Amino acid sequence: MGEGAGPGGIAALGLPWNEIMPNPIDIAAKATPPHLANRVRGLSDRAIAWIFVSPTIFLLLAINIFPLIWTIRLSFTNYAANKPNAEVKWVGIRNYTRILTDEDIWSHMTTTAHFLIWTILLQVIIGFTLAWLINRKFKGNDLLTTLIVIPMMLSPAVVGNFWTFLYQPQIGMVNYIVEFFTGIPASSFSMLGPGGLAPWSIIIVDTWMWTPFVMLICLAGLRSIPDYIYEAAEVDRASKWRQFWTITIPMVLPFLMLAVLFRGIENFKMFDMVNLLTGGGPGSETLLTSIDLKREAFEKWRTGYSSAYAIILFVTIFGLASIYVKALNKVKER
Amino acid sequence: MTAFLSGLFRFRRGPWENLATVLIALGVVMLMQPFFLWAFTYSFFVTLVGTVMFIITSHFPE
Amino acid sequence: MSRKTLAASAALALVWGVQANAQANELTLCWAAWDPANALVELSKDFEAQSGTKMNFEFVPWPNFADRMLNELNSGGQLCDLMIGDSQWIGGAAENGWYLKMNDFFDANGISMDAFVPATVTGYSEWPKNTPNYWSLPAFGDVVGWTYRKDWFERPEIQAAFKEKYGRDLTPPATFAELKEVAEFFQGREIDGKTVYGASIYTERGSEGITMGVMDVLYSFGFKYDNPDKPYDMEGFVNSPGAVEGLEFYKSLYDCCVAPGTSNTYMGEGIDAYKSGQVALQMNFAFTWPGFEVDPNVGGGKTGYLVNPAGPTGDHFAQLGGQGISVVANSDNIDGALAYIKWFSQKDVQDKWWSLGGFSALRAVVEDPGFAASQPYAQTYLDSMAIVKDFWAEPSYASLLQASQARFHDYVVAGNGTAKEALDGLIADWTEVFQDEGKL
Amino acid sequence: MSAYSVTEPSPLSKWLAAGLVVLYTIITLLPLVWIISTSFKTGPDSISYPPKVFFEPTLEGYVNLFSTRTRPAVSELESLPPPDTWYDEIARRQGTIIVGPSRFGERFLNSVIIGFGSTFLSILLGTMAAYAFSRFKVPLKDDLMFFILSTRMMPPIAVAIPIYLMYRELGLSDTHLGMILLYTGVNISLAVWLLKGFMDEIPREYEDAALIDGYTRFQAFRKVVLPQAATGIASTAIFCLIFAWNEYAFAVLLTSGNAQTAPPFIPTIIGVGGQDWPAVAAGATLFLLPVMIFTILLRKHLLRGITFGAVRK
Amino acid sequence: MAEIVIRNLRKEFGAFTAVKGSSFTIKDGEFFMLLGPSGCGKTTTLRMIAGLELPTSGEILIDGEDVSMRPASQRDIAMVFQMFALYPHLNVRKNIAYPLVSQGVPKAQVAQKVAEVAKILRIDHMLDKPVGGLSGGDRQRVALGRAIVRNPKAFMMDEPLGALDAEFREIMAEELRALHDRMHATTVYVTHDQLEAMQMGDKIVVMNHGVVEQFGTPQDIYDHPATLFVADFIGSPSMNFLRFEGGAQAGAETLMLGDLPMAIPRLQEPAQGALVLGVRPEHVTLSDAAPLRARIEAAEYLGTTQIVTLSTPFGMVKARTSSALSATPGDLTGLAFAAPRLSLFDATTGRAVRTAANAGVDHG
Repeated sequence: MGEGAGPGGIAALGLPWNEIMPNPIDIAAKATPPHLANRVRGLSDRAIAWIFVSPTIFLLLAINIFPLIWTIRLSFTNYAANKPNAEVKWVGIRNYTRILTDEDIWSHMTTTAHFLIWTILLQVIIGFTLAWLINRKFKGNDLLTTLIVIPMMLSPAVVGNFWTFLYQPQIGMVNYIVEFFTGIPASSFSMLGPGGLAPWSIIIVDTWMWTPFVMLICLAGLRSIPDYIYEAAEVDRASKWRQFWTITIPMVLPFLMLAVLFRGIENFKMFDMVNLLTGGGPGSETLLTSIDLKREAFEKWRTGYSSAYAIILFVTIFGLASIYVKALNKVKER
Repeated sequence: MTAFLSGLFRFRRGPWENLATVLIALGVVMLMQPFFLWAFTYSFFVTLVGTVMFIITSHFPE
Repeated sequence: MSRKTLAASAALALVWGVQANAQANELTLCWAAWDPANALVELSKDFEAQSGTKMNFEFVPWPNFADRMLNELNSGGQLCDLMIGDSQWIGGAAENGWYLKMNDFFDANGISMDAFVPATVTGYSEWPKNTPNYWSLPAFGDVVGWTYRKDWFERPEIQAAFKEKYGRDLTPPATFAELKEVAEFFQGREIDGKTVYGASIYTERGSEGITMGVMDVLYSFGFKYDNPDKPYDMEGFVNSPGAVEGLEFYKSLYDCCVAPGTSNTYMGEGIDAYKSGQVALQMNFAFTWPGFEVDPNVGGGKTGYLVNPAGPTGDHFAQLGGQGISVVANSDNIDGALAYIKWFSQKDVQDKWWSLGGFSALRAVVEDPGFAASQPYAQTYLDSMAIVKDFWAEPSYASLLQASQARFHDYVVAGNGTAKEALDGLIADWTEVFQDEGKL
Repeated sequence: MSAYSVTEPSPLSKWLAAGLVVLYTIITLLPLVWIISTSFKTGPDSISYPPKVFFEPTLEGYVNLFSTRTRPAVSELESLPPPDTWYDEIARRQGTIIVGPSRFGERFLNSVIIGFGSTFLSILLGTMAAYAFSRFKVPLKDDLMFFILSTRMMPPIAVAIPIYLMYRELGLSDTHLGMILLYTGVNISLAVWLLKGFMDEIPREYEDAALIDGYTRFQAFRKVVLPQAATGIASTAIFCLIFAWNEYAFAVLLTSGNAQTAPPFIPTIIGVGGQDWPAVAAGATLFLLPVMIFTILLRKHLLRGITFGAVRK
Repeated sequence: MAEIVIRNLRKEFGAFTAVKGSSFTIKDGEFFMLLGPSGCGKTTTLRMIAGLELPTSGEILIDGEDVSMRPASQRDIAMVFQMFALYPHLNVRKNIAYPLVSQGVPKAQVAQKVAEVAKILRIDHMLDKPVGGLSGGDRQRVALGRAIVRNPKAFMMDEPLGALDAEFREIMAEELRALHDRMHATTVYVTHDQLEAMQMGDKIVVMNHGVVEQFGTPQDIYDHPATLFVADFIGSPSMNFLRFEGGAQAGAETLMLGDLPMAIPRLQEPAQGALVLGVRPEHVTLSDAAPLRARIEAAEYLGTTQIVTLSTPFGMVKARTSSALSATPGDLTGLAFAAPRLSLFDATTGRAVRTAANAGVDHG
């Protein structure tokens, strides 16, 4: 290392060293013989930054962006992947107008909205309540938290499949438990059958799986409120009720927002669990857009059309994601 | 309100971002509401505008 | 037998074996993951021993079978050399060049399609239908039929109760009207301390379940896919008064006589419902039958087998299942694959195939005098195969199937609209598909 | 009363809270318990009507999971010599004979290879990128970070078609490498975000000291930063693994014989005649075990992972 | 405004006893300091007065009313926390208004009160700002505003200046005192900084290890520390201790420090055995003629004064002298003490021996 070349040396000159020299290492390199400089410098920071970042960027370009652009291009054509020899025609925005005026797809969107609203609502209410209870820090809360989050770690596909079994009225568990507690005969209703229960069945499974997620985020939010804030409110003569509504809730709100957006995005593209649980039935009562899209793309092979469909979903999710990142940064600032 | 407007005219990030956020949210609601087909039809356009606006305006100065 | 086998293997080694060895001495066979596939693995050990070819198997579970395999074929993948693909795929496979056309190979090796049960040849091998263009060798014959609880039917107290109620003896139903009567009779009945139900029928939404079930009934009620004289002309055929009646019948059967919650039933759920003693009657493909014979609960003579009942006008059809075995055009071991097919087409191999639980379509096997007695279900299988019809096998069959899945499920299970509306809607959907395809 | 303070809930409310949470835990674990108990049932017990709560446990499900069996005719079965292993005996009891191993082991191994492979790659690339984002001036840093995270939100189906076509061209379809790259592409965003958070918390002074001591940037990264970020790396790895372990949509579309993972396989285990629920349950149980162990190990880091590192500990 | 009486207050956290039976009285309108090193129990005492912790035993009376077991919200006190404890999601106005709104005060009145308080604290221009971006001093003012807006019976302040940097601390200390002088609100103030306590407090309680060591005015405590701990803790540099063996009867006015006679305030009780003579540095004069010999070890220049460190047969002694006086290390000199200002401690108990000087001082 060259004499007086480190930050201390520059500071001794009375100069703001970072202004004139971006990096002490560069200085070190300049002040030392070349062979030594190489040892110290290795590569310039800029080069290292590029070497470190570029594989990630490259991978993302290859796996995410390039296919996305391809999808956008296909969405303006009538391409069908199962007919490699057919002529590919440019159809302008016809695919988009066809989708956006299709009443069936509109009703699938409504189905999706129903699923979204209820799962989010239930997960937020149950998740927050659980977090609030666990935050009482009773003995063993750590163990219980760990147990509660297990459903979240399971494979949605395996879960969806197994729940069809649990929902079976004659041989499944759910109906018998209901019978045990309410006396309603197990065989008198069917969670996945007609009669309007099926949309609730998928909501129940999703809530079962993902409430722990919302709970964890709420717990993070609750734990981010320092004790002294509550002490201050106590001294300020706020009742417990008022403390809850004017302190706990507003301060957890950014975290809740995060949970809501993330679950919204995830459930908007929900595919595996519902596909294996109901396949969209009965009728089209649980046909979420992502299942519809998968069928258009990989069963009917209307590639161009389904690309447009995918882009519509993607833009929606991307929009939500940008709000999400904004919220995330806000939470980060806390 | 006036601060919001002047923020818009001076290309400040905050109000523009909020506007974009509102557009995105509006687009999502339009996409999924069960009442008007026309709203469903134009939802994509609204979301797209909101999203593009968000990307652009996040580069405005604070 | 062993001498024959030796001779055959020597011949094979001479004709293809050498070449196959020179290329890749391996073959991959793709099929659905189910009972018969396990039997085929067993059977193929003989082929491996004779030809020295190593057999690999790729079995995809039924719910993903079409997805996965059509994906593979579409993408020009080289995973499969041999494909036992669903009968519906033939159209697409032929038109998109996925399968190797077999006519020349059959001619060269003296394999005659007349040697196979005619329905299976039409169903599994021909495209366009009813023309001598063969894309596969019938491999596994299958058909929708019914099983019933013979042990329950034979109980005196149940027989008495039935006679009292309907004024006739409790016999296995021969018409759909009788079937519904029997199903209604059992619905909610207490047997051995358990409430049991009438029938298990196909209602699955996700893949092809409810279409298979509805079609199985509709054919016998006078449903036709299109005008025999004018292809793709569906008005008045798909929604003929008979078809409407048939669909209404299916819904009434669903409403009156199935176990609660069986709103998403296909092969597996049907098996579960039947084996667990929930239902007296069960609609299912014949491939499930060997399983019932050895089941601790319903095996050992407790189960009877029924040909699909006849319709009100005496029309009598059943929905075809099953598959032919084809050679994937993209395979890098076509010769090896053809060798396998040649081996598979032999009488003694087919005999063994049947004995292992594979439903042979070779007439020499099924028309053998001893065949009917070889298994309790053998005669039923044989009778059923004589009356089969199949769903569209068009290249766009998936779109057609999805439309029928949605329409049927929406009417039968979700209870929306009327049968006429459902069938009218189906014509509209199908017309759109054919228009997109340029066939209308 | 002696330990009273405003922020300390009263014992009564603690008991009440504990009671409610225990109740929820029991309810939420019931389906899980049912799955595990089903894996120890026999086929008929698993679909018994009405369902059985008490049953005689058997390893049938596990034997069926790991074997392929055929069912010979009863006469042939009776002519066979008695079974010589315990699993043969279990198979024989069901009227079947084992003809070979099943594909489950293979699929499980695929899950392990692909899961751990993509996790390793995600961490490798993620640490590097996170370090660069944390320490250097990268042009358009915020945009890149946003871009990286937004890719995570992408619905798989939006890119599935081109990826499918692309993989077909490149021969990556149904290969381990293809799946590893794909999952890495999805996971890397989480890895970068999480790891950047961890690295931001490591004081720069350590590295500066190392640089002054004559280390190169790269050495400083390897010998100073990496060891300090170890817990962060561990928790990130676990989150990446859980995703790759459970992923279904891409696995269904892009894999079959060679590189298929367990999630698309387990739901469709078909026994001899119908869905073999005990085997499915056994598969689900075995598949769940690693994740359950990890859940217990990583419980301290759960919060960071699910908020993309926004929450500090 | 109110008088606060503490009687035998005790607080245990499990096996650890944080406060061991304190008693003192805070008079109405007093600016009262709780002083001591960290962990001495002063904050716990304050939190018990505020109602944030409940005592294990003992009594707290506010305005004659026993409130020991009531929660904070029923005590009508206000508190300023060390970290200010502002509500981060509310702006300045809402933070200040919070206690009023909590009590259901009508809106118009809230607005008026907030404006009033903001004016007093000179934060009226930033009422609509979020609290997140404020400087430490402004946060402190907001916290104060929130405390005074309600006219509580008493203020609790838990090291309110602790989070500020040195410069701000000075300014805020003056402001706080000025505010108190105007409002005359009973204030209990916790600090570990003895200068702050001396500068601001009307009365000081010095605590150590959960025990009240001394209770009195700043002057009393400085001049006549009741214990060795207080003597050492208060003052900078702290009091010099000359340790010796000896004894004297009640009424004695001199004491033998070794073989040197030393004038002291008249003893009111006998002292015997190991004793400590305490003398503040400013009461030490360097005089070549004095009999107590010492050698100059070091001199620390402080502007107008200097601190001279000397070694004596009884240990090191620091003297605060005029910096005009030259002090060369190594020189020998003599030391004289201002007799009326001397303290005498019993080295074994640590307590001050009662003399004419400290007779009026409460010994805790």
